[in-house]
Amino acid sequence: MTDTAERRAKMPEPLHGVVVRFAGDSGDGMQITGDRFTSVSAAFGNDLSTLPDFPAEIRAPTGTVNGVSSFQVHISDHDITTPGDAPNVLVAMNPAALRADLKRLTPGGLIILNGDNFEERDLTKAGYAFDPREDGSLNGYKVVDVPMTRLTYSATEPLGVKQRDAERSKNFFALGLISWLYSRPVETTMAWIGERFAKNTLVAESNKAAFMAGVVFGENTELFDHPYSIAAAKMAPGEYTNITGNTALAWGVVAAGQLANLPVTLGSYPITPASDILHELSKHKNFGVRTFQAEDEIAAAGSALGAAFAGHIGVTTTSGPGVSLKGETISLAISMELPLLVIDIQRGGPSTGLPTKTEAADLNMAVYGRHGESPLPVVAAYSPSHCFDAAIEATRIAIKYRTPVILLSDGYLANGSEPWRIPDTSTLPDISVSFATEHNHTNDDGTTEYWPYKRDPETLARPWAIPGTPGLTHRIGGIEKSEGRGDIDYSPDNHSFMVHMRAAKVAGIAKDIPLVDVDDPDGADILVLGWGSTWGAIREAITNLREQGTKVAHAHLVHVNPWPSNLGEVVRKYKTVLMPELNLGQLCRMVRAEFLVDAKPVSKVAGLPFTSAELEAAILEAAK
Amino acid sequence: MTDTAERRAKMPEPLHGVVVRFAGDSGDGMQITGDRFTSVSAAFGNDLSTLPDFPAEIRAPTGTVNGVSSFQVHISDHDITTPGDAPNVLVAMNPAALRADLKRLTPGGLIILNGDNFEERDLTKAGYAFDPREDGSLNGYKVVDVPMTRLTYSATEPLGVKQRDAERSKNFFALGLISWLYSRPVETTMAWIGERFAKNTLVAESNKAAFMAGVVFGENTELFDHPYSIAAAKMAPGEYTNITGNTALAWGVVAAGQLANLPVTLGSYPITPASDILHELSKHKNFGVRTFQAEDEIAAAGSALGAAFAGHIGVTTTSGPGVSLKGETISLAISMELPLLVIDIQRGGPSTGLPTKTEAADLNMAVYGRHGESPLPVVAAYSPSHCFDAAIEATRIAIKYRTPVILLSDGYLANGSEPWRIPDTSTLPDISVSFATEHNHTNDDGTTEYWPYKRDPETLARPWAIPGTPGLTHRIGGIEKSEGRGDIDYSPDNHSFMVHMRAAKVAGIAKDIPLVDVDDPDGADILVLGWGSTWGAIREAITNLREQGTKVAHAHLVHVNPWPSNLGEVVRKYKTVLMPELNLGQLCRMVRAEFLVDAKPVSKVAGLPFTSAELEAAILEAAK
Amino acid sequence: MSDTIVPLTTKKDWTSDQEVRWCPGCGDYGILLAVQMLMPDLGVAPHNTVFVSGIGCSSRFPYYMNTYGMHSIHGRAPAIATGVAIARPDLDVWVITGDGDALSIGGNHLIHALRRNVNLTILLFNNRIYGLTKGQFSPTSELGKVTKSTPMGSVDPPFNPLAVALGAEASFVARTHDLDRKHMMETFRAAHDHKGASFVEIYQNCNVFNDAAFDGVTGKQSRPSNMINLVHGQPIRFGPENERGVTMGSDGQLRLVDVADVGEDALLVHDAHRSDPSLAFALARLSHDDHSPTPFGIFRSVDRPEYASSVAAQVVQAAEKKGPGDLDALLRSNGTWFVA
Amino acid sequence: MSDTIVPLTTKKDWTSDQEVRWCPGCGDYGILLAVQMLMPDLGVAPHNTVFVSGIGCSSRFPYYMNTYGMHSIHGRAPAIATGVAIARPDLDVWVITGDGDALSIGGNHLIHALRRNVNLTILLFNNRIYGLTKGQFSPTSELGKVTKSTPMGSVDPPFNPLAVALGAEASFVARTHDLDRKHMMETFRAAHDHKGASFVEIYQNCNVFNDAAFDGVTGKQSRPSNMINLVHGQPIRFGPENERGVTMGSDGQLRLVDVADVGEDALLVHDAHRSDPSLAFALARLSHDDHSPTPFGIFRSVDRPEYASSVAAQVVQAAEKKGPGDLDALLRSNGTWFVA
Ligand SMILES: Cc1ncc(C[n+]2csc(CCOP(=O)(O)OP(=O)(O)O)c2C)c(N)n1
Ligand SMILES: Cc1ncc(C[n+]2csc(CCOP(=O)(O)OP(=O)(O)O)c2C)c(N)n1
Ligand code: SF4
Ligand code: SF4
Ligand SMILES: [Mg+2]
Ligand SMILES: [Mg+2]
Repeated sequence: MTDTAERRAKMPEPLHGVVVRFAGDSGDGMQITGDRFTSVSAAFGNDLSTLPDFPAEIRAPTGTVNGVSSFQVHISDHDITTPGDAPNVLVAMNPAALRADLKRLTPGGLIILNGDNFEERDLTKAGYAFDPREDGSLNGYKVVDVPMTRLTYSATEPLGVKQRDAERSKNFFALGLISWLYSRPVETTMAWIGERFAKNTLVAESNKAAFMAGVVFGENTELFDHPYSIAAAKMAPGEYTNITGNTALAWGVVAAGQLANLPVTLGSYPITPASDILHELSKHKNFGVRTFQAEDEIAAAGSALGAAFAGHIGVTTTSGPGVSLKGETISLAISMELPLLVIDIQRGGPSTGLPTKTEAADLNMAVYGRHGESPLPVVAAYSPSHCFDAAIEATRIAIKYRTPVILLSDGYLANGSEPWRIPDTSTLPDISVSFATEHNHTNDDGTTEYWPYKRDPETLARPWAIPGTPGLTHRIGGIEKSEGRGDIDYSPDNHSFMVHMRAAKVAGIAKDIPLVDVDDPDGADILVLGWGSTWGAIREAITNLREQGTKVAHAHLVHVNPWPSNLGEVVRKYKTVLMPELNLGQLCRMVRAEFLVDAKPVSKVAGLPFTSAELEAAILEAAK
Repeated sequence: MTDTAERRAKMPEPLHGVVVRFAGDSGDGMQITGDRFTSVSAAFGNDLSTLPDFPAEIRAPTGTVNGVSSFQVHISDHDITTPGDAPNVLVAMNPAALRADLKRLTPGGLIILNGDNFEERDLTKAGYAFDPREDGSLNGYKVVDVPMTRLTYSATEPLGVKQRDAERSKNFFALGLISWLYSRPVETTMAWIGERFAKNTLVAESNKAAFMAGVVFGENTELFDHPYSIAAAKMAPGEYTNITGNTALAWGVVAAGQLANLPVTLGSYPITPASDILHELSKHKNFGVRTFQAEDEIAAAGSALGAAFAGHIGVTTTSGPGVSLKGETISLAISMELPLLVIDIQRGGPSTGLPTKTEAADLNMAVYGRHGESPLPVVAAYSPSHCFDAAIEATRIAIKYRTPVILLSDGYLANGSEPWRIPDTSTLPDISVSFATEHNHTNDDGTTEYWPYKRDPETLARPWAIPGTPGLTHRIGGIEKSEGRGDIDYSPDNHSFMVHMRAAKVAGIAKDIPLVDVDDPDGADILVLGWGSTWGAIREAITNLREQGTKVAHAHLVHVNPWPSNLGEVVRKYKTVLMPELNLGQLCRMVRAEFLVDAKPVSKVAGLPFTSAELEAAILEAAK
Repeated sequence: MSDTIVPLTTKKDWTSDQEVRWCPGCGDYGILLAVQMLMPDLGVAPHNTVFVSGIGCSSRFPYYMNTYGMHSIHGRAPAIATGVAIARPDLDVWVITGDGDALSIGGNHLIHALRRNVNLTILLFNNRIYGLTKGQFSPTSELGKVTKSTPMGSVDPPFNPLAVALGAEASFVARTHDLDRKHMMETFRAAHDHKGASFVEIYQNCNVFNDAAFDGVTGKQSRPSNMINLVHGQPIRFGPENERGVTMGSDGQLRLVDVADVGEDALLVHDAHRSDPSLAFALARLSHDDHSPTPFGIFRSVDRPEYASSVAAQVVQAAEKKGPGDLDALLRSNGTWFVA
Repeated sequence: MSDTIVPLTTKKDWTSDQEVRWCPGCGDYGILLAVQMLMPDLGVAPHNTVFVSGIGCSSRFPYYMNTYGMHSIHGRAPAIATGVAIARPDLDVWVITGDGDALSIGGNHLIHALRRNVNLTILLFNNRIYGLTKGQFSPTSELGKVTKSTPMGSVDPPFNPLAVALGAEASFVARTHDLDRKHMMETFRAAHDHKGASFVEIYQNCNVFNDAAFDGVTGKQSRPSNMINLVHGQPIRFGPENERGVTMGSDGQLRLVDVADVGEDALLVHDAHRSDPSLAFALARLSHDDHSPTPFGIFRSVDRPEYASSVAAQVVQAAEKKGPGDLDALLRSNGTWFVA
């Protein structure tokens, strides 16, 4: 494979990594541009992490700050776990993009603008009284002002492309320029453009021309005295794909069906940021997956529960507001002791809150948000690719213990992506369970019966007898029922027994999950105890701090209820326990209550993930 | 006032108190019998506490154990707070009643049964293979077998009452007998019967005849060698009424409207055991109370919230399953910062659970049961009559702080009754608030505006500007909004500010509630920290223990979120903190998390309130 | 999963061991009996039958049937049953619900199940009251009704359940009542045999909280004059001597007439199979009170695609087009690269 | 509480300071303009007007009106607005909702608000798609529609919103579309003036996710032949030369005819005020697709008791009967005794 940069006199300067943010109008194709830069870097062998940043759900007028759509990608020659705290490079296709994202840029960072979009009109739309290029607001940054639109016109004109069509190619010019700047292989992208726009050759040609124009512009202008290169990262050998959390989660559900050897029925009502899971799963009917877009969240959960009663893996996907509506149905599933996988892609709350922004404040609801004593297991994914494993684990628990399980992800994991080493599917766990096929109780007179609440002494799970099985007809419901026979039973002792039994069943799952392991190479006094999407920022912060010689330990919970049985031991071992959460300290309160240790919350509720810098500061502060 | 007993040679033997349980078929009129015995005892000046025990919601065949309806009343010559752990007297109108309630009776207790209902047929219906009167199962009890039916026939026959009608008078025979046995005034009951059945004189006469027959039977038979008397209790002087929790709660809501000088709009969907509040409030439209029976709980909460936006006190009443459904609407109220009173009459859960049985396991849901960071105040009533004050206090907080408030009661308080000294209404708090009437913000250019989220620096509450007010038009909603102007605002800093602001507003209410006071006359090491309906049993247990010389302190929380500001200080003062709850230790976890004290739960989840004996045992155990 | 040999069953095979717990005299007993007597004739097996109910007196029904059953939560039965049907089109799924369960809290799930035409047999026990919660008005209670929650009389005008169903695209709509076992059995059989969602309103007497609610129509003396029996393809006639009938005017208004006045040919001929639901709707609106001529029987029964089978068909079709799911291929479907 | 002097207002008085944020070309702009232009003519004041919406693109509407407004939660606007109306019958309450908001998650609240006849003016923006969540099918999307959630085509048959409303006892039902401001304003005015719940379906174009959904009816070339304008008391005619009409057969079936064939007198005369909703229902079912003759205008407008005023009336009546509430008396109403 040849590389444009190599052919050049100007040798690229090697970097360990760079964070590039593509920003433009919703219509400017920034997501596809970022995606492409990501893929080519992935294929090239860099480690990477991405974070798309959409405007809020409603469309905003073009050219305005509210209409800005961005895509941030962090590529590196070593192991990374976040899309980067602050971009080193900002590609701004218009003044609004500059205005929206400038504050994020690292001091002295590089700004590449499309100068053709800085007309009076554009500036006013963006809310600029003066041209930021002239009024000194860009002082302290390296600014490269490129007439991208005009250069795209001239590059595509020979092909007979009309200017207004050419407009749509200018993002490829930007991609070309950045590809040159970071010495990305050109051919793969050219080939990709060909396939992607195969349906319309003129568009394909136009995009290719714009892309090459960008590359050539980089080569020839003196604006940059040389390109850069980021070597491939040392990653475990294997086949990789770049995956977002929602895709990984959907695939995990498909995989769970295969591994359990059961059909999947998804009941879902669309809601940001969970809708994509419904979209993805609806593409995989050939796996026996049925997707049902219900009339509301209650019906979504209800239909999934009905499917579970009928012998399917019942799944329902939603976000916070939806879980608030499903509580009564989940409580029914707890009482009937049927499997139900409830997936909550958390977003900013309360109420409608910040639909497109991330938060992790649904934990309290997941653990406590139903009437009566309604215990259920809660599993949390910690990275985009981990959503795949988390979906399988949550399903395993649900069908083995005949219980609803809440799986927590969030907007950051849902839309963020990272390279994922594709697992050897033969190594994935067998999570199959068996249905009841015959009577499980013998009366004194020797006659036999099916008792729907006669439990497995090991798991305390009740049998799962599905309709269609001769001889096992039975009735279940939400009224308290007698242990064993499962008949309606209001008696005090039985209710007390059942309440404790349901609690014991869920608590007992702790025996069936791995111990939490602590990363503590050099015997620290401080433990950072995390859960969910804070993992990436915690990893990065800890790596940085250790390089600076700070001792700090890290443990991360995938099972947030029940906990690994060694958690108490772990937290008691440390002088200081810090718990970063994208909420006001929800898990922290649970840990304090259980172990009476003075765990300290580190909270962020700004609709954004933690930056590693924020966590480093918090840890150093605590280390004082 | 003359008294039958006094006229008799046999002088009544004075007792300090007695617990009588009237048990019979749903159709036997046990509730009215118990009610009447209660009223006459109340009027007589005893302290008392009652507990009706209905069959589960669905009707059961007559004569079966499932069809038994009971009414337990505890009357005493001193201050009491529970209906009594175990009855001293069981009036059983049929074998099913005997079978259902025998186990509750104190050893050596008195059983009065209607022998006419112990035919073969009746016994089988009740599930007795043999006649319990003969097979020795009643050994150890004092059994008085009375042919009540036949005696009622002969008493009413002269009036020309048909036997099948006379059937319906036999509960009055039982009432007469018990009235004699405990020297209750006869005239008042005779008079009451006259009024109560004024519409149908024959029925009235028949009941009177049956009642007198019971009295006379007591006087003349040698079955009892003498009657008993329970002197009036020393109660604070004043005018008293006997009140159930649900009535007190409904009246409290009416009072709150008067004290706030605002109309009340109740949006409710019927559900046991909360329906009676809807029924009661629907009778008081002349107080400007509007009652709306909505299509479901979500609409019930929504309509109440709409009414609040329009300037009414918005109230919604329900039980656990209903609160599980209202979560999303409550979260909207939190975001819009509008007053909303959510009343949860707790029952056994999860799911449909035990609709007619009591439990207090909705606390977690009340505090944590919504998506996102959704803090709200929670108030809990501790006795039937306290429901009146609790409703006023919950309303005060809701309208002053512009927040939804959850008021917790339970099935035990709802249907239980006690004497209530009617308050001098002029001493009730003024809880009125004022609506915004003019612009509250001045811009730099001197122009003024109305800012819906510009807060009162004291309470942090936002202004309440109601439709119809000229110049104050504004829009609010569930999306995050900017402090001050209240415009949609997704920005990180504003969201973070608002999340903390909403939390601070609720936490700040602690400044506006009384400190929790501790009843600790003799410097105990053990603190019993309670909330809700456990109060009565705790009081009784503590009184008994102190009489036996055990030192124990008691504190009881009315405000379960936020807590009185001295709670930490209080719990840290004691070596042992015991927390009795009708759940698995929900408040206990919160206290442990907040103060890191090793508070110990005392749990009961049997659909029944604590008995004082259970608590005495738990306290003594802890005292070891 | 389900065996295909259909055993010959008797009523006993369909009766569970649970003691029936409705008030003595409740109309629910008659309905239960009708269903238990009908089942053996349907050529289905108890273990391939599922009864799903919500909450209410009527919703206790599944406990008494010796089939698979779920006594779920208030109003949600149609949604839960939809999940059962989607997962297992091979099963016979029945929904038992009340006027509050189906039309108050459950209204949304009901209309959507009907719109989708999910293969459910829905029996609505309409007693025009909330029975289980001891007597509040329901969405089918008459205006002005005095109940525990409406001491001054209800200000809520009632729904017409059949009109709601027809407005929601129901493909099978019928009405029967708890006093006529034969008519119930015929109606339930037709509802069961219909492929798609079948909606049956059953006038059911709650003798404790709303006694005699339907006497004006189904009572002994009212029946002859006030019950109109709809028969597909037959002119609509009723009355003690069958002397009265129904006509449709060119102004689009149905009228009750004396056959003698207009002649047999002028009468409206019932057409239950018409794709346009308007005629069925008009018939459903014929009576506006509890004591005027009211149609019974099958108002509408038309074929349209059944939902669960359409869902299943796409699963098959997808497998045919893409081949059975291949997990390894799926995980590689977004492009991959190798690290050596 | 609200002052009675109605200020003369202009469009400006009804326009808030918020930047309107719909996609360029969205049909919502035209509807907003129609409402803002109409309000000054209604003789009401902005501060006595409340707009309540759910969630969806359409539900952003209240932010743009300079009135009291609530952008509530998905599907619940009719319930919340009912509370506003019950508390304050003096206010003008509007509900803004979408096809998903009103007919999917909010279906139950909608039909109950219509049944009760609460004084709400309900505008349903029907774009036959979920706009805000970026393009899933809705309960009004056509069968077989390919969307993000239905790659193989939807198997859900759609609701007919007017049929749903009529099945739910709606007293005012109308249809208009986003391209005809004059017609929208007339329709909204009639809806506003109607005392009770008024339901207006607005064909609204979502040019981003479901562009041209209604072209077959409201498009320039289709209009003449496919838009039927309903006028109370007038024979129903349509077509480029008004040459076509509608008749009702004695079999209870509406038919599209050439006036020449049947003669003017045979035509069905529109009667919007008829208490029986059957005719309006039949007209609502006239077209079953997006490219055949479809009626617009007011299908039904009948007087029946308005809910909030009935509630208010009982409050007044109770006060008259029992006298104004006396708390001291209430606390003594269950019998009392004295302890000295
Ligand atoms: C979520 C929820 N809300 C309310 C209730 C209380 N509830 C149980 S049944 C019922 C209504 C019963 O009426 P209907 O559906 O007509 O059945 P019926 O008893 O008349 O047969 C109500 C309000 C409940 N169990 N769950
Ligand atoms: C409880 C809840 N469920 C789901 C959503 C996500 N959601 C927002 S709007 C919407 C549907 C929008 O469609 P429609 O009502 O037709 O309005 P439109 O955007 O088309 O105008 C959905 C599913 C939500 N905000 N809240
Ligand atoms: S309350 Fe009414 S409906 Fe319920 S069981 Fe009794 S009679 Fe039947
Ligand atoms: S998505 Fe559709 S409905 Fe929503 S604003 Fe854009 S064009 Fe309008
Ligand atoms: Mg009913
Ligand atoms: Mg829409």
